[in-house]
Amino acid sequence: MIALKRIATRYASLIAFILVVLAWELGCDLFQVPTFVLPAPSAILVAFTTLSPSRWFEHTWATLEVALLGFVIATAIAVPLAIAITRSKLVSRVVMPWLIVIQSTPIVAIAPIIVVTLGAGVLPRVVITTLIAFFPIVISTATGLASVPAEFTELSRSLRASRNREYWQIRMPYALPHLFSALRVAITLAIVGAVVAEFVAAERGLGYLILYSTSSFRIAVAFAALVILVASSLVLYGLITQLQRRLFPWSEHRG
Amino acid sequence: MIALKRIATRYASLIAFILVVLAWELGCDLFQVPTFVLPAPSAILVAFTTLSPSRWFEHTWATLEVALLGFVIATAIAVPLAIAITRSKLVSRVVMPWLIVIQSTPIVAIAPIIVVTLGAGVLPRVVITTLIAFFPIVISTATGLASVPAEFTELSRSLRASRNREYWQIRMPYALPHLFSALRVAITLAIVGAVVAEFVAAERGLGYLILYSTSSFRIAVAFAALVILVASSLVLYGLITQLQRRLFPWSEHRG
Amino acid sequence: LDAVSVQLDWLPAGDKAFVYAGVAEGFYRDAGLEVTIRPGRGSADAVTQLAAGNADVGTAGIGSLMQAAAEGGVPVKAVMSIYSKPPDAIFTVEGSGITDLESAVGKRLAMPTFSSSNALWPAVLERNGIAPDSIPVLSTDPSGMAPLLAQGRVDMTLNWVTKAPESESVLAQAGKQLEVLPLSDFGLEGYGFSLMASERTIEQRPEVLRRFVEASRRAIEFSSAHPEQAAAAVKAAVPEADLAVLEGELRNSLPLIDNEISARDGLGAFDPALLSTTWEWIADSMDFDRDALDPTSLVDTRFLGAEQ
Amino acid sequence: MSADAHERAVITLEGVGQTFRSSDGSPVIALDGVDLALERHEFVSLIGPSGCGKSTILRLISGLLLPTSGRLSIYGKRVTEPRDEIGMVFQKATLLPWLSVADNITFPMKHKYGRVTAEEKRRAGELLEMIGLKEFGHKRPNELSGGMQQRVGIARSLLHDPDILLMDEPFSALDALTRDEMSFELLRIWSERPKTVVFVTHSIQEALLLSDRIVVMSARPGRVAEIIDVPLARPRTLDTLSDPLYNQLANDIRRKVFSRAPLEAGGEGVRA
Amino acid sequence: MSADAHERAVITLEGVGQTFRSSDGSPVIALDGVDLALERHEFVSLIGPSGCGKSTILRLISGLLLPTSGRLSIYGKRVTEPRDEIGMVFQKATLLPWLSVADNITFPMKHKYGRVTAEEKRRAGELLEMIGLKEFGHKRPNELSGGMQQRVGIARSLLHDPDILLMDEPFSALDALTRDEMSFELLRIWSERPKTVVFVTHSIQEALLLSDRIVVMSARPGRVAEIIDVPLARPRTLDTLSDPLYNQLANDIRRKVFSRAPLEAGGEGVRA
Ligand SMILES: Nc1ncnc2c1ncn2[C@@H]1O[C@H](COP(=O)(O)OP(=O)(O)OP(=O)(O)O)[C@@H](O)[C@H]1O
Ligand SMILES: Nc1ncnc2c1ncn2[C@@H]1O[C@H](COP(=O)(O)OP(=O)(O)OP(=O)(O)O)[C@@H](O)[C@H]1O
Ligand SMILES: O=[N+]([O-])[O-]
Ligand SMILES: [Mg+2]
Ligand SMILES: [Mg+2]
Repeated sequence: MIALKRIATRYASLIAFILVVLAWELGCDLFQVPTFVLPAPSAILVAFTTLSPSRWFEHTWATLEVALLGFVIATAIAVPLAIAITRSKLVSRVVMPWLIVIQSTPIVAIAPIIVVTLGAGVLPRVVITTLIAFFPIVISTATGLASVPAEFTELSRSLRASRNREYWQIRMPYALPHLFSALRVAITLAIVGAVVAEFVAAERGLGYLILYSTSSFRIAVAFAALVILVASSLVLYGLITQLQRRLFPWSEHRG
Repeated sequence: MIALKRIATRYASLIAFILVVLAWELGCDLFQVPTFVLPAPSAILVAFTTLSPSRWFEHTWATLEVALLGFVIATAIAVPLAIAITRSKLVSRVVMPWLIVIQSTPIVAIAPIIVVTLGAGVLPRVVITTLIAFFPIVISTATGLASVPAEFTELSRSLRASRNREYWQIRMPYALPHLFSALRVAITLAIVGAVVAEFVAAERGLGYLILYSTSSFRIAVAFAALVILVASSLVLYGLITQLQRRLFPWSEHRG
Repeated sequence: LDAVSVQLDWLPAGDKAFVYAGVAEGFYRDAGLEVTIRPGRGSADAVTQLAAGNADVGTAGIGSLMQAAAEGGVPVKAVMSIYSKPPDAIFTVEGSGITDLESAVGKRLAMPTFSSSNALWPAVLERNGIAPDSIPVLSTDPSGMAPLLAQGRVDMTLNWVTKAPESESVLAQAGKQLEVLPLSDFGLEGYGFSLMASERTIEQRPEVLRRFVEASRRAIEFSSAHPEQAAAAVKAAVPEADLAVLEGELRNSLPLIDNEISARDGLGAFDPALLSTTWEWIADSMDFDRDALDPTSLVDTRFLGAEQ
Repeated sequence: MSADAHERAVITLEGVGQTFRSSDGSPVIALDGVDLALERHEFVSLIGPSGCGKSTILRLISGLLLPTSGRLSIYGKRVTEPRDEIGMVFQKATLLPWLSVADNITFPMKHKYGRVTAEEKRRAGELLEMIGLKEFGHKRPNELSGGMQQRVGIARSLLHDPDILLMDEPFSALDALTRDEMSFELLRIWSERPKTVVFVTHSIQEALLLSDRIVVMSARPGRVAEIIDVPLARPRTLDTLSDPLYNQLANDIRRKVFSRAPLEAGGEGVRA
Repeated sequence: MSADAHERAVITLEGVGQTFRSSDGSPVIALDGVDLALERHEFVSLIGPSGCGKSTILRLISGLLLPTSGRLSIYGKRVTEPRDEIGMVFQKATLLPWLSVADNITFPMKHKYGRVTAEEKRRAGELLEMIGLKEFGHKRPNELSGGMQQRVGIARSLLHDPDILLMDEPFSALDALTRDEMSFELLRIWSERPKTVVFVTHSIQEALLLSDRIVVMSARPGRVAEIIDVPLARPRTLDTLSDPLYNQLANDIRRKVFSRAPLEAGGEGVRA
């Protein structure tokens, strides 16, 4: 019994996954859900064969390239920004409102500007992805940086360390759990961002494929693309968790 | 000089705002930026007059209603979920992948399903908003809950308190800065979510207005709607910060 | 009054003015109908909403219905044609030197990422003996197209003639003049914008549907006779709309409704031959087998009334 | 210890060992074969070098940690989790920064039972007075000095009048005078409401003044080196401190403790 | 103090006061008119009741806190921010949980100069040995006992051989033996590389063994009650502990300290 329970725990997510897929398949069958509303898993599986593997790869890579670039740039911008904001009240006062402005601007609303100014290459899509992904990193990291116990910052001050070192050697390590939780949020946002960007301007990519397929009633293909998208998200999310575990084992649970 | 500097610091964000608007106006003038690319602030101001105040209010309230409902529901779901995830490895294993699945599913891709299943009222829009806003709350809160120093959880265990009390009296207060930083992210996401929902299905609201205006190339009206949207975001963001300051003054900077 | 919900294929605009005019002028009320209008997000969306039973009747391009049928079928039928000519057109600026497809070779074209026009484009080129890749194409958000043209970033856009007024106003701001080249000039034929109904409506409320179709026909005739009033009806329901643009859109759509074909067959009719041609264009451009379906099975003209 | 004593025992450790697996993979043997039996309402002190496992023993008794070998039981029942009747003063004060000092003192009731009675609030006020922080009830822990925080921790452990009280160097941050006051207060409370106390200290005099028995531990791996009975009469008062027996005992223990140490010194540390 | 002494002073406090504004709005007067002048390479101890402002004085000297009244200067210069030549042992150990013990010790160099030289690493090894934690260099702070953590904090402050050393109850969590060892080590280091030391302790004996002068403080608001010269010969060794003068001084100071206290006791706390 205990052994069984242990196996159940270890493979819980797999078991849950299988159960959901089964319920989905049976539900579609039982309630005769039409394919144009929700295709059954088997129909989605079949849909994978409608495109050649190399074409799937092409779409997937087009999206992942943008998502990863956007994610990296978002991180590269957000972390220094979070530092600047926690370091200076003035910067925080001036910059924060604009960050909120950017964050609460629906990208699709400014699509014409982006397309007209940045052209049609990979650039506008990366910009859109970056804009969508960066805000949670700024906020979480800033919160982590600001919640360092006073005793650690006093230690730093007593050593007359530069503020840079205070940030990199004390605040940053302390904020790491929060930075990483933000990175996990950001990677999923970057994927969604890349898809949204493809809605605005693209001729390939999973987002393009999804919209194209839905608009031509190939819902099963759209779902197949969605499956790849979601699987990529899960893998990247897992990679970030692994990275944290490897590089900063102490940052998973503090204390 | 010092007095001047103090004033500059206090009104920094206002000054920055005025400078940006001025630069924008002059830039549009100088570079002859056409209105259909980027309308000048003066053009946006004029655009406000194209609709009656009551119509503006109608659109604004339609969006805010959905955003606020979505935000509240997202919070009400996300916080217990974060607790469940930190409390049980099993729950975390089973639930987390699905949260990531939901989070990385581009809403536009499944919008037809949502609208088809939930009809055309306010419900599908609230659901979409909730789906967009809840994930960062789950992740940040879970991270905050998990980073409570061992000495505090030992205190709780030594008192044989129920796990509920451990969560509500120790972990939650400790995680508050992170919960609030997540709420700040979530409110902006809720606004964007409401707009996205209106892109998918709505007859009114600022998002609908933006879509309508951009698709008929009346960018200035779209920007006017955007201004209201962004201002609402800023106000709500500020309200959450104020709430935190009032209710939990110690949670702003720990230690 | 019988309640009828109408699913539009897109946001309120001049080309859909007749529905609003029908409400405002009381054509529907006179037919014993209480009509509610739902703006949509594209023909595919409208067809899906109808199929899912979220609306009783709707407007959409018949190409979408054909595609849906070819992909497995939806319980939706076209009950009345509105456009008997395709709306697709090339928009360019005066003086661009583009007057036909030959002179368009090597010029840059922007097209909306997700539009039914896109698939037709290569087929039109091929029929005119032009290699599809001889014209570089830029897919973009629809709202970016007119600005791109006005800025000279592209030389032409693929569009619907009904959308000309908006593009005109954008080009005017850049001091340019719009030139419209309908694709029908290059051999493109077929039905477009149509009135559709879900099979449930057809089966369960045929009488209501008949009255709706009849009232709609009157509304369309009214709108083509009184474009200003029809546009005003839209404006009354949708304050953010621009009256001049609405009227322009409506006027631009009239030749697609009122033409030699509708004169020949009568407004709303589906001529089986033209229906086949419509399907052949769709099938060729979307890589469907021409024999995959019988296009006449997608229309149900029983509701067109006495005139037919 | 007699079989009789063993029967009366409240807390028994039989061959208790604790090995930590450290982050670098190596095992750290903190305790090795510790045998100990504490009688009901006995006051026992633990002394021993830094790192010998005193805190670990308290954590084991409290049920926060389970021994990796041997058997630990309270009232004859094997300890598998924390128990209700235990009060604990941690080596670190661990006050909750978001609660006022007064709320920190009543926190155990709030946390255990969800509410604080008026009687408990009154008692918290008394304890605040006892620890000399009457005017500090509304302040936050981070506005207190180290010694003040430590005293709050003591008051917190006393509020719910536990049957077993585990105190880990509770007076280490206090000046001599406050330490004396707190010692006598502790003795008063203990005699008014008897409880079994395990008290960790580095001060032989403190251990002598307070305890019935003193457990002397040896350095890593921690073992019980010796158990010393304290034959000083109860109640112990200021007079005890000038009792020749008290001073003699202190010297004896000092000699024992220091004889096992590498450095030969003349007294309890610098306190010759 | 003579004018001469004042000239030689390294650290001078003139009428220094510190008032905290507490979260409930009320002011807490921690220090009030403190006058103090420390000479170059002098070893001075601060003793006084819990909460009298000892830690506050160290924080003021370190430049972490600026006095709300009066004037504090080091080498004649008013203190407005932390200075380079100061080493500090905090009352709480404040080790960085993500660094190993060895890295915590070299952290000041890493933090101040961005790098740790081989020589400093070697010295960290020596200090690890001195504090008796040779095998613990690779472990994390949370795997150490309270006393072990405290010793790491001491080692950390000694690594960069500061000119001024501020130590806040550095030995409070140590057993008598380790305390002795650490005291003599500190004296050795101080005589080899002279420095000005301000040492907070609750132990009169410790203060006597180590210091040139002892500053006795009175309770809130903290003031200097008395400054006592320690005429014991240097170097102080184990023999000092059995010097009759040492015991006599201890008794004298005890009497002075306790005479100002509400509770009359016979010795330094329970240590009669
Ligand atoms: N979580 C842990 N992981 C690894 N080793 C640990 C852990 N906790 C304690 N130890 C080790 O166990 C031993 C005993 O620690 P403990 O805290 O019980 O000592 P102590 O007697 O209380 O010392 P002190 O007087 O310094 O507080 C030490 O060697 C310590 O390094
Ligand atoms: N941040 C602060 N805010 C408000 N009051 C404070 C703060 N820090 C210290 N105090 C007050 O200042 C007084 C002196 O504190 P300090 O820590 O200097 O005492 P101490 O002599 O070091 O005591 P101990 O021996 O207990 O460590 C105390 O009354 C304390 O409550
Ligand atoms: O803000 N975060 O808790 O990540
Ligand atoms: Mg300990
Ligand atoms: Mg102190």
